[in-house]
Amino acid sequence: MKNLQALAQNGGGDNLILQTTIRLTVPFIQLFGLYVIVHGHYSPGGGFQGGVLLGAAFILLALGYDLPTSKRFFPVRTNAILANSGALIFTGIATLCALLGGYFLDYSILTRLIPIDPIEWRSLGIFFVEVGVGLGVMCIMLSLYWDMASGGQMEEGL
Amino acid sequence: MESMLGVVVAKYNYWIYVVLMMIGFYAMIGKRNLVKKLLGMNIFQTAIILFYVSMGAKRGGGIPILDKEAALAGAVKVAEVVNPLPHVLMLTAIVVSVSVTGVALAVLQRIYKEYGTLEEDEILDKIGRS
Amino acid sequence: MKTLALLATILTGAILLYGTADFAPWGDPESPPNRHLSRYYIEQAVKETHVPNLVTAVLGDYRGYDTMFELVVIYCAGMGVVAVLRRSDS
Amino acid sequence: MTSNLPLYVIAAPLLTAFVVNLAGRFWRGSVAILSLGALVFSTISAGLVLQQVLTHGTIHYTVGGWQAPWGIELVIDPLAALMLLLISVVALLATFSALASARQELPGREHLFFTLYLILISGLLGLAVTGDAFNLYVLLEITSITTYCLIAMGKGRAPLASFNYIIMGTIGACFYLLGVGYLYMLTGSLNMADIHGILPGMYGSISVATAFAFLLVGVWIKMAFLPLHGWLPNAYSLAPSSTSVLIAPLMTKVSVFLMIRIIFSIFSPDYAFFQHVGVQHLIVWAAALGILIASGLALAQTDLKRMLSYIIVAEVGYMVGGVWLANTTAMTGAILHIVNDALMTLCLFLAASAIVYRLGDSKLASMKGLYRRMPLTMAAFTIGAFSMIGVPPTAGFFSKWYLILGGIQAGPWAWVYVAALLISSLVNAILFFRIIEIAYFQGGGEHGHDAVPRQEACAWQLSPLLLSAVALLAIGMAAGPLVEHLIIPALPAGF
Repeated sequence: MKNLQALAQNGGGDNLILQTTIRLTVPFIQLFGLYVIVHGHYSPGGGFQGGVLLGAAFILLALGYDLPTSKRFFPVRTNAILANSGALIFTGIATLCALLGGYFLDYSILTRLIPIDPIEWRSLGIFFVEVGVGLGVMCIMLSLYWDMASGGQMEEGL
Repeated sequence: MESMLGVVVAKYNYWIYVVLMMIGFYAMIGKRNLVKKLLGMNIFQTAIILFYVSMGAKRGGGIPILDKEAALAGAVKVAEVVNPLPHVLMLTAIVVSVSVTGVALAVLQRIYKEYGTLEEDEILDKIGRS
Repeated sequence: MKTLALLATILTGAILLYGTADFAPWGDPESPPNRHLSRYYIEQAVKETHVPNLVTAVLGDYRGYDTMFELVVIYCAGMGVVAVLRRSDS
Repeated sequence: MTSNLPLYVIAAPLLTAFVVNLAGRFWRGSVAILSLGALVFSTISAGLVLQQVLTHGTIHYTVGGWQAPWGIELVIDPLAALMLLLISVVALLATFSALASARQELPGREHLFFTLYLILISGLLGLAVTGDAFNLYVLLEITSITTYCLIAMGKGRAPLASFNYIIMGTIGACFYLLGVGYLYMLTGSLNMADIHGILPGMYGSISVATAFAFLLVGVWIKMAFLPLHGWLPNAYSLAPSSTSVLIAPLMTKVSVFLMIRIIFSIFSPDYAFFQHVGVQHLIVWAAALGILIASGLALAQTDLKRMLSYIIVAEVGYMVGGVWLANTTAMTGAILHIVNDALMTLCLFLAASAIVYRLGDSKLASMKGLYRRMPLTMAAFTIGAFSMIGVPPTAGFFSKWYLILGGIQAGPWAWVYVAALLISSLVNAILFFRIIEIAYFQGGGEHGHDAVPRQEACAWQLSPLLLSAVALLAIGMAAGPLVEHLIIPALPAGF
């Protein structure tokens, strides 16, 4: 008992069971997150829900281990760049539609790039957009957790 | 009296949402603790989400995910599918509410660093003294 | 202060409840929201977008403009929290 | 197939915001180039859109190619186009100053600041053109969230002011959302024009009245109409100066515009103004009371930015009252006052920002001898102040003139509003002459002219300030043609 308290005080009170469980479940959570994004056309799901799941996987890492570990798996700079690219994918596709001569966000005009059925392009356009949303939401969720848990210091989490 | 009861039963969803919303609204304007205000805000927004989702309900309606072949053939019965629009709107509203909560929590952390407390009265005391 | 807040709350709630007088009862398939726009979405959305999940179809295409700003909202929250809290951002 | 120009106006700052965030991490200089480039593009496009709208009539833009009630529609009528141009011009001018202040106040966080700043501008531009009730809510929240963050980036009490704003702002937005929900429940539609078409059949309904009330209260909280103004003075005066130069001129004016949109595009003037005359009178009287109280509170302030914030609250009363007087003259005055007030507030806040940049604070007491220290800044400040008072050659005089004429035209019940307007002008005169007295006659006298070295604000802050002052004079000189060619066509239909 004394030993455990000393461990906890030194910050070494890591829980082996917890960490192993997280290590095992994180890949499956990520896989499920990807499934939710990709399968949003046919089942409940979509970019936001899947993005939150992907973000939760990294947050779980930060909770079970510590904040630096999650930063090692997902560096801060990569996070910021991916969050911006997620937002840029959405707005970029929207603007691309306008630049190609259609309306803003009119995915069917993208047939001028790759000639497939315009209605199929609508379905595909929604998919691309959802990927952008998922990317953005994942990064923002993790970034929100980092800042909240460490009070902006980014050194140690909860 | 009976008719009053009938009205309440026919529209009980509105009663539930209004009561929930009043709880949140009171917490937002009546409580003196900043975190409680924030929680009240969340209850308020949840009540509105409840209101919207209950608008799209249909007796005997199923989920708004159709069979693609049937839908392309025009064989979908409108009465059997609930209204998808409120769900779409509330997805947006949920995200907005999450964002506002996030920003508010960050601001609260700044306030706590500045004053060492989240009780409004104590903060006002400290401002008044300085 | 607390009494005032309570009064304001009860007043708002009463107005909101009173305002539901002309609403259709719960779950009525013929209420205006279930009749006007939603009928078009249910009948046409799959034909026009080839997406069986109506919520995704409306979210991503018919109301894609909203969804774009929705992503921007959460992006703002993320960047805003970094701007407000984080000191060591390089 | 209409051109995509109106959407490029909104999309340019939005796309640039993300690029600024990425590029600003690697090279600080890119922030200024990119933001200014995007805003110049928006301003030019907005000018072209206005010209197009004035010659060819209202543009209906369907986003995604979906027809009106099914998809989201942007409606660019002359008033919306005017707002587009006004917002982009004010934002462009404010950005010059914000670039300089941000470098001083928020070193190392400029790229984050300007990301939020550009998204805020994009949201305001979007608010001006949207024709969809729910889309308006989303954009309202975008402008709110960015504003919360931009205010909370300040020092000291700024986060507390920001938190109060978060609570009030969320109540406002939620009330608006409730109003939209009630309308959706009654009509089953979210498109403003569609709702406008369905509603007349049920104008007697209590539910419609409830929806109208909640929409209005929601927008009133956002614009700090007097009993609901509690959050504004702290938020605007404690925010970093780089923030307040943008939000002070634009937020309240855009909210007034939204009120006009709600009254005219969702409901109809007949319903809003004339169905219950008592309500109309009550709101005008509330506006008058608001003007008086806010002017009185402004008198009690000892800080320049705080004083200006209370003047903004008073100006909101001018515009709300002007709209609810419900005659053409007052409406002309209200719309002209939206334009003028945005420029006047911009001019005054730019001057305040330049003063803070040099002096470190904006207390009235520390402004002694400022005319010798910063002559050009104070000259521009004086023009802004004269315009705020309503001295004839400046822009402010003409909008007040129209508002007072409208008040007289409305009938004897509106005399309170006219009186409040005149008294508030008098109070403004006292306020600004007090500052001019401190800055011109006090201090530096006993040491001779060389005691205070001449120390003008930097060129980044001075040039937009002088430009806005010149704009105030120019609008004043050209008020007649301006009203005839721009404001009268911009009056909402049905009037």
